[in-house]
Amino acid sequence: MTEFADDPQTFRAQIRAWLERHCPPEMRSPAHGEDDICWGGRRWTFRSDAQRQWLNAAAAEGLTVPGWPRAYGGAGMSSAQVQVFDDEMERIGARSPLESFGIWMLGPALLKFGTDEQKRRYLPPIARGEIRWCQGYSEPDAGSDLVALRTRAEDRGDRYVVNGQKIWTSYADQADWIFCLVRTDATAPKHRGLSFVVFDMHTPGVTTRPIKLISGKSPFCETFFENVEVPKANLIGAENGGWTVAKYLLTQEREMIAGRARGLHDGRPLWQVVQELAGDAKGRIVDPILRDRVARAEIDALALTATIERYVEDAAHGHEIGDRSSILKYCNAELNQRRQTLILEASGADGLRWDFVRSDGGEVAPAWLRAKANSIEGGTAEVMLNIVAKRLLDLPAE
Amino acid sequence: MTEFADDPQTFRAQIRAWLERHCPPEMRSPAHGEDDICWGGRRWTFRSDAQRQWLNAAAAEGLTVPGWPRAYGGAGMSSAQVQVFDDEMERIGARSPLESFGIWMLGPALLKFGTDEQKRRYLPPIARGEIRWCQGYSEPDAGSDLVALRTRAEDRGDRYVVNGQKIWTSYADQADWIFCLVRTDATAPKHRGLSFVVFDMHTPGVTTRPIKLISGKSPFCETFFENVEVPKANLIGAENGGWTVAKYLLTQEREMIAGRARGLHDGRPLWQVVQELAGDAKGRIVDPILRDRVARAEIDALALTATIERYVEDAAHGHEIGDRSSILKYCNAELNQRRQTLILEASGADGLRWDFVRSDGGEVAPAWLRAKANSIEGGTAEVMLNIVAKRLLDLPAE
Amino acid sequence: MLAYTDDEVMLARSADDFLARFASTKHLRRLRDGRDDTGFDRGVWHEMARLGYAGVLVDEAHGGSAFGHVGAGLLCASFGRHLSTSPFLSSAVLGATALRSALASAQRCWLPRIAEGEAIVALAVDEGRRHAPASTALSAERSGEVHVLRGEKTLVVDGHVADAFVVLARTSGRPGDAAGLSLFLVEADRPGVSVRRQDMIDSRNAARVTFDGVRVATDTAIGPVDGAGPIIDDVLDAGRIALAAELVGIAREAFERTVTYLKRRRQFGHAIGSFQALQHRAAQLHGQIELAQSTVVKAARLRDLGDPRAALFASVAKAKAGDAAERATDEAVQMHGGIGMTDELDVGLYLKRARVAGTLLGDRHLHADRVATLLGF
Amino acid sequence: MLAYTDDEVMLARSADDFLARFASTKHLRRLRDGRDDTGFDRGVWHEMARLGYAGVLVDEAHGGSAFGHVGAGLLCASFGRHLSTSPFLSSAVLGATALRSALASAQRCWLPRIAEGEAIVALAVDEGRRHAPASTALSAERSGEVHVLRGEKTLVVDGHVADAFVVLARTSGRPGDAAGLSLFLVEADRPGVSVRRQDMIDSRNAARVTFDGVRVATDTAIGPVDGAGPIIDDVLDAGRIALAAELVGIAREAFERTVTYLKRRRQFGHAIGSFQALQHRAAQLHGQIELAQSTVVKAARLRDLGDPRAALFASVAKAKAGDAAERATDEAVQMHGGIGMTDELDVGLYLKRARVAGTLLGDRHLHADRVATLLGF
Repeated sequence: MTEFADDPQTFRAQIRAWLERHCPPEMRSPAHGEDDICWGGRRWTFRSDAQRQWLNAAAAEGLTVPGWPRAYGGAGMSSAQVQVFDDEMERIGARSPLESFGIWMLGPALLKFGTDEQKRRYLPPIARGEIRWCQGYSEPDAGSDLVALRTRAEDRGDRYVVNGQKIWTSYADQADWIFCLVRTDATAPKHRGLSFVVFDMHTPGVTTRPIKLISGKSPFCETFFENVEVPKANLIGAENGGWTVAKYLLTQEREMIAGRARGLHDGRPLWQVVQELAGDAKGRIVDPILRDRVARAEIDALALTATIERYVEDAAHGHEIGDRSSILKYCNAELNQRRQTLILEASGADGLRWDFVRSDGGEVAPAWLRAKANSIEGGTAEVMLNIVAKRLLDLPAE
Repeated sequence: MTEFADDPQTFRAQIRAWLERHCPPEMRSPAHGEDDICWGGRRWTFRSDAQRQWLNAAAAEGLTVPGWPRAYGGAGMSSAQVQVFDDEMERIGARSPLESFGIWMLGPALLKFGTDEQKRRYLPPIARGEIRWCQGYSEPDAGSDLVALRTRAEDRGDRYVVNGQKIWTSYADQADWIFCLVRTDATAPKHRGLSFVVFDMHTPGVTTRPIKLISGKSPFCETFFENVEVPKANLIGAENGGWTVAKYLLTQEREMIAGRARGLHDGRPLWQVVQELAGDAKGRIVDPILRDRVARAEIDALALTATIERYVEDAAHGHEIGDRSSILKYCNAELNQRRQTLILEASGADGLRWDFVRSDGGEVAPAWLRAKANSIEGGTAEVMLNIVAKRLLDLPAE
Repeated sequence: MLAYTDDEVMLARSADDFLARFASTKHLRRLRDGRDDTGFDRGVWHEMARLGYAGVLVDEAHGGSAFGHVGAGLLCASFGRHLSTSPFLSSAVLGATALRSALASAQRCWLPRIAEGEAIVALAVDEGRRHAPASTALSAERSGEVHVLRGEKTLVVDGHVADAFVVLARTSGRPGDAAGLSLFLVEADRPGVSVRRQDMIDSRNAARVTFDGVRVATDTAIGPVDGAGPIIDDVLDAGRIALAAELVGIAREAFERTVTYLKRRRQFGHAIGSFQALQHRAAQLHGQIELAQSTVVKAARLRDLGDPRAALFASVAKAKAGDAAERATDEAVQMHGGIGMTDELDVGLYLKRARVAGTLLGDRHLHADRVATLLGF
Repeated sequence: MLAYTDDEVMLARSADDFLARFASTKHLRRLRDGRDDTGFDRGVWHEMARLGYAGVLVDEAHGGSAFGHVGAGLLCASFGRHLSTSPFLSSAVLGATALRSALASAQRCWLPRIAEGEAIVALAVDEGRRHAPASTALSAERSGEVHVLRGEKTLVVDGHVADAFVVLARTSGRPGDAAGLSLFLVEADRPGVSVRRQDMIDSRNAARVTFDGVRVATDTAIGPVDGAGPIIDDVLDAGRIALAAELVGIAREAFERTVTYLKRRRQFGHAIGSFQALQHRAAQLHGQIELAQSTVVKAARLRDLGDPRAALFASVAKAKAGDAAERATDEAVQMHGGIGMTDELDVGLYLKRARVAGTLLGDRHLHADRVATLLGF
């Protein structure tokens, strides 16, 4: 593994050189659809040689998770260094070598709440893209209100027996392991009886069923547990202490969704997309009303990006983002919905056809429909506003 | 007094002829400011001979209150006939001969809840513009929440002694009489101890102080009562039954504010005003964004007008407007605020000067500032939405 | 003038009953998932014709029921509520309205068949991404006693099942000129006509229709050659009012289902409909739907009365109803939460149809612009 | 890059303390109600100069404190919070920035006096209702060694107390041309200059200034004659960032007062801040103010770093901050209810200043247009 220098300028040069050598040219363009994303896992089939090379090269240096400790498969970078790494990736338009719920969510939770053994067991396979994770939070009657969770885990000495149903488990049908919230004490009030457990999706009694969305096929599944046996060693954090882990994880998720906006859109500026659809020969968007609305969306996008930058800097100075991630999550969802609506409108009648794709390969109608979920998944817009009102503004409960 | 025909066409012809003969030419243009409105009352000074003639002519026929019974100073018209009368007034751009809180609010309440003696005593002077009324509802700690009213009326046998303070009493400093809500039973819960009383503003113990608004001078006052003696004969409705009268009256007020939009603006279409401020030689509003926003405001104005028309027709068919007036009130306030904001923006830097007036004499900055109150006075926007949610949509209380 | 007559109320009720049984979202799903070639149920359409729906804008002399635009609007509102598919918009509104300006012989030939649901006559107007009749490029060149049509139309509603097209063509001037436009009635089986169905997000019918040197007799022109402008506006406005009515139906149904859900669904120990933030959004939406509905009735009545303000109100209604339907369906998804995103619930079907109906014959931006132009600013 | 340094934090704190004591809304009311001729307190302004505020954009060689645009932004945010009146925007930002492009002799003459608060140099740019530098009609005709200025400027901030004006004039081309513009430094006591104060809704200083054949030496030109375009943009952007910072200060103060009121005021038996509909509106507003603040810091930092994106972000910040301040002050009135409409409360003062500051040097509509142009669409 490369020894990275402390000196920022040398460090940047190292990263630049490393990327130059190891990032295949095919991986230097934004991902357009599911097929361009590498999720890894036991059952993963690489879409191209380049995708495989890129993952292997990055994993060998710990660069799939640059901020994690080297002992657990990361590169041990400081947050300032991670920022430089991200900048340099962005500069050459490099795709992420590996996307995964293990990286975004389980990893940070394990780093904070896991035992050393748990970290050694679960983190490196995540970093190398060997094990693909899914998360089991929501249930049919417990969406925003996780306190209403009903999936129960009965204590059978050295193991739990899990029964219940989860919904919105992304890629449950392709994941190897699941981390989820279960009720270990049915008598405890509200969230006090919840525990955070992990288990293999191949365990007998686990079944999944894909969910079709208004936008078409989706990664989401319903997941059913029928007498699933889970060793107690698979408990993360304390028994009945799952709420603490889950809360931390939800914040991570919001920061992730909000802050890096990964997966929400393809990364091209809105105005370029609209310009191609509705611009004249000189590149001016002909309809002044559409042009104005795009300008306002760009203003808000630049404002949101600057806010993320500011909060991240704050965090580097010791002032955690914390509940402010709810602002980012809320605004980011709203902004992507506006983006997709404007692209749809710029496409006019063409945008109303399922088979219409943009010149750059981007989908229009499905992306517009899919974006409607941005303000629901990972915490609804309403829940985000409640958090801002109650925790940031300290407004009273009724 | 003229005998009006039942036949609609003859009736319309009669009205048209009457207006032709009696409405002075000076009264056939929209009122621009306070000075153009005739409020009547003991202390009234007519602004012009035309104003006096117009009031006298109308009052002689009962046409200041065309829908009231003839016995009480009205013209005894059906609501369909009143509609025709209004149409014909509008056709020639005639100003209302008399505006008053007595007409809009006290009158309807008396017609519904007053004794015959009360009607005979109070209604004709209202119709003739001889007595000017003000209303005392709000108090400093009871704005939207009238249940919190604290002005109390102690029972002293044949009279009450009133102590307390009212706020937002329009023209209290110029009114002759007041109708107001007072608490006659301090022990009864919430609104059950309220009564509706009327009394002369010259009664010893009544004082008023004008309120200056952000838009400048205003008709609003604070009104103070110190041991004001009110004969029990001045009670309207039952003792401790004031809430019923007040609720009816609030609905009247909303319908009035919402439905006829009197006084909210000067009646010129928004687009004409903006066209004069920001149009080119051909009358096109040059800035496409401004033009679009004006168009959307006009669409909503036409939609609101059509809705009022629809509800009024419904009412004529026996389906009362009722709580639907809250929709009208809400939309009307919002629309006038948009109107004034668009006029302000069309005026650019000029609109930011106190001394700037439009070519037609309309004020810009004061009208914009004054409009901010539209969504507060007569029931806040929030209260209107609560009413719609709870009473029209039947959404549950928490 | 805006209240409904007893006859109208009865028409609306019977339509609601009929559509709930024979042309509901359940039927739409069946057509969609079965990838039905026709895109609607011909048996149901014949039954609708028998009830007088297909002849709603056809005079009685030609076998129509002549319910007028208010009647058509009531039917469309019901179509919106149930997401019923049928060739009503294309044939009974657009086709029939256009044909009323055709030669008497053409009227005699086509109007009774439209009213009986035997023939479908579709309007071919758009060519590009935006609804812009003045941009028409499809040319109709005169050659002796015939005109030769060359060009392509898109988003032709029911194009792939039409027996004939009313085609907007340019007979002089250039694309962009408001003048120089003509309408021709072209039978679908004329040599040179080819049709390709389009796969729309609302699972409804639309087609791309190519006219490759199609020769039509000059007497198939509807209205004056080169001067069909006023007729075109009139036909399009009939369609816009119908679409606006459908949009209000969509908005109202999506909204009512949402309000029902708000009362039923519990979260954090309360019915979510008791949360004031949702209450206020619902109340605002209710107001907007009320406003939109008024514009639709007003536009339809004015048109039935021959009032010249009907054109203005057609645009007002199309803009306002499009806006209300967009907001109502967006909020329906959001307020239903995750379940609202699933194909299993009908909410998504309303969302998609609202967007297509909102775009057809001009979206709310185009109609705001037209309102400005018609008012004169 | 967007976080504040310790020095900056200290500057902001000391400004807040100072302004709360000497230039608060109370002082603004005193100036307003006393119809003060100057429109600000000269003693306070001298004290502000002593603290380095007046020289914030003046280099140390000319006696300035050179805090830069981030520092200026922090001060402006404080001015916004307290509604402090002073010639900061006109002289310390616009005047000083313009003079940095003047001849060395002019810089030596004026910059130290600006930094000391001894001289006020105002920018005269607008002529009509809209901020539109390219529309400049005021002419400067060359006549030997002098230029002769003819025309009228409006909304000249601090115009009636200025010792000199930086005047935007047309030296060639026609109103509407972006080229052909020049800047001249004109002393207020030159023959032909006349000034009339304007009565603004924010009770601040602005004046109409007439130049009736004013002769100025050609070496008073700032930057190249006929080609001052880039300098003008640079000067205006400095002012826009300062105004954006003030607007965020206004938005934040109005918002915080509102949140405090929401916690205190009770209605229907509850603190009104417990009503979810108000909570959600407050939360949205808070987010918008956060976003606006980020754009202001970003714009100021980029400018201090000489980054060419500073122009884009000046417009982004002006648009976003104007929007946030408008919403925050509108909501402040609405959420305060009736009392918010009274002159007695400060809310109205914030509302009025927000509108004026939002309009000065281009409103959010103009800057949205500029963002589109700068991004290239």
